[in-house]
Amino acid sequence: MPGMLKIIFGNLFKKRATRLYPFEKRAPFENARGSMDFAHMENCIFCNLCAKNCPPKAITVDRANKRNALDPLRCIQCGVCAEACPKKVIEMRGQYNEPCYAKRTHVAAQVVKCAQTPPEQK
Amino acid sequence: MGIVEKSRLKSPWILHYDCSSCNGCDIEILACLTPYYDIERFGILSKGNPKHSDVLLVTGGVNHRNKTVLKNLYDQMPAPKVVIAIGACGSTGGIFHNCYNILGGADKIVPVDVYVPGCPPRPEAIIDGVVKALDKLKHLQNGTWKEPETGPIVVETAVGAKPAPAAKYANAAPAPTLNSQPTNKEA
Amino acid sequence: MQNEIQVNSATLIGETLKMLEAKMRFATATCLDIGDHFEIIYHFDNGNEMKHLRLSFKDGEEVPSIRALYACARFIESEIVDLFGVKISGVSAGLLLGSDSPVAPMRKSAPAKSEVN
Amino acid sequence: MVKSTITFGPQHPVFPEPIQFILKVVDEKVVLAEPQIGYVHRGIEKAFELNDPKDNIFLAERICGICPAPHTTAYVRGVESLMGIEAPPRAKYIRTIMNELNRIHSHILWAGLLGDAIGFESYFMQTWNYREKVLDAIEKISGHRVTYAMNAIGGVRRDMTNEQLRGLEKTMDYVESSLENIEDVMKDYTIKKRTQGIGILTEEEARRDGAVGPTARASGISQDLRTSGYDAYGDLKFEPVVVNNCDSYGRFAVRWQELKQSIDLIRQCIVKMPSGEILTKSNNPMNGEAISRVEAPRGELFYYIKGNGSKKLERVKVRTPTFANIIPTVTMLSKGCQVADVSVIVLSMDPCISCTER
Repeated sequence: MPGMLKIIFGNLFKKRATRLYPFEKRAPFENARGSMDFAHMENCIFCNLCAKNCPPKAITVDRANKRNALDPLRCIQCGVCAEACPKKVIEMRGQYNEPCYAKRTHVAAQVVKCAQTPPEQK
Repeated sequence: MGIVEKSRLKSPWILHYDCSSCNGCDIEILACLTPYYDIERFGILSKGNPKHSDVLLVTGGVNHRNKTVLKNLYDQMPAPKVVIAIGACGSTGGIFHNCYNILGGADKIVPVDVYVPGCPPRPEAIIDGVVKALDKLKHLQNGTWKEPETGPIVVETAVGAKPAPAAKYANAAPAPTLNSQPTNKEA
Repeated sequence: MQNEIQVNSATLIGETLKMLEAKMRFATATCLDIGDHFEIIYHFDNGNEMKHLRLSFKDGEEVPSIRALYACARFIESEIVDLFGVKISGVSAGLLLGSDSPVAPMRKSAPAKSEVN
Repeated sequence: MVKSTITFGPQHPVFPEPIQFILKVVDEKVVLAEPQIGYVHRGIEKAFELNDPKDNIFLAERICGICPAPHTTAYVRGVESLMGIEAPPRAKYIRTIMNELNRIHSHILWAGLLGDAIGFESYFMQTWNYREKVLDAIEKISGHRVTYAMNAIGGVRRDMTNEQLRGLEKTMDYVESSLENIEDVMKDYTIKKRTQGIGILTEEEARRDGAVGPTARASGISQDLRTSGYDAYGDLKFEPVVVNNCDSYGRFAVRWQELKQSIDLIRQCIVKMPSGEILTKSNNPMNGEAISRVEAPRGELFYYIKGNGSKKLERVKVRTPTFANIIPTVTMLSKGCQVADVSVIVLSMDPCISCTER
């Protein structure tokens, strides 16, 4: 009982334990594995190593159309694709993917364009 | 909006059912209740009784034995209800996609409103998911719900040009690269 | 493996009794599907070393149960019956699999689920 | 005497996981308990045979989300012994640290769940508060709170920096001092009333039913696989925790002392941490049979792995600690306990159903 009293009085004067999540967002730790991202898509050579090594088979590589697709709901954030990638196209971000209403795949495509035009965003 | 509708949004009660998850997601849901995340701040209470609950959290892929249990629980819940599939397995079957006893995600049995990605998702993501589900519930009650888009999100990178720096995916959080990320100095 | 003894359906109970007398703990049993026949390896442990009994039998042959000697064999044996569809006397299926699940899914001949769902 | 049947589960507020106990009850006394499992069965053992052995590490990790470290350690140790290679010393120490951190968070989690089942809500809140610090330490090292993905065949995937080691030492100091704060709970009258003499499993019964882990050690059986000295445990000094209470209180006490032991083991690892490589690469064929056993937080984890020289494994058998502990629990339940004590007794063996059914 005296031990518990110590905790009760301690809690009155200590900083609060709760992280006020939606209002105060905590930055992810260094090298945290939150989600994967085709960050440097311009370097991709479509070698299929990421898709081959992916344990849940969440990545599909379309070499003909120069497109990589990721099913973010199937991804388990293991980071194997980032390790396997010979051109370091894939990066692990600390930030996690946001919840969504519908299943949508993330497609990263290479398009040949004039160097000055900024890439189109949808 | 009547008082019942309003209170439902202000204090949703949650029912959690573990289909065949690995426990990771279940423990993260429990972690939401603890002082660190404390979802009771938002009036969200975890209840064991389906007849009192408004939100059903499903973790893990559905298997042949518990599909009837999940259907039963869903049917017992009172009418305006939302279902949240937690984690990779709850959404699609995840890493268990080639296990013989797994049918797939929870949407094979019950209609799923919100998918929370991650294996397992962090408690923050689960809170986000519940908030998103409540948003949908609000729109459903007001009759202003619009069906979400289902097509793929395409990000095009011009070869030879500099890539676009800011948010890459339309519905994703701003994407800081690993180098520019603020690191956490908390103990 | 080390400390391995080959047994058949007739000598299994006798060898298990020796293990019981030596105060060995029954760790688990592993069933293997080797093409033309099945094998069940019974693993025993006494804290320092493990001993194994390897039982070989044909498909369809009924093998004796060691539940009477080791009570903890109950779930282990019913799991084997469930997943491999072999016959162990006095053990019925239905521990892990539901009524709609595939039958004897761990056999090599059982169809492997390769499609991505 | 009217015998009535109560079904306990599969969806029950006390357990986060589905398990069903069919209880035969006379008045308030349980006379027979029959467990029903299979609600979480996925068929992972078959998937082990279909996948690439490297992918299987992530599959093994997801057999149980509470103890991913021992599962992957047991799997990669089995595959390593088939290949005839050994992890470098530094990798072994990192594995040991991850295993012990896993044990700390698992035991704190269990203590909180027990408090919740007893109705001691503030204890649940306090313990889980401390557990978050351990999870933060794990996330700093491995990059994720729950699934570490640290082990690889032949070593570990991530190295630990000196900074991380120092941070870990600080976390251990914090966890130790906070656990001392709530140690008085063990002497509390209500806790003793709810756990002492409840769920008795004598030493003889524990041997007969094949109990493992803290359940066996609380019944006076000195059985701890870490004494066999796998990974870095051979270099560390520790004694298995054994008590003779044979009841739920004994199992509480064993886990409480193991928490302190694990903190001590991590400190020893930090001091003795060798330098060098963290991964041995090898392309040897996987041939033959191997048995790999690891002491998980819940007890002995057993992997039987058979390879046939090809690129895929022929058979992987997993026997998890809870699977071995279910029969002892049935023995405890069938001794005439009260219906109100069922949840305490089932929780006292620390059930992990997703492990059990795979």
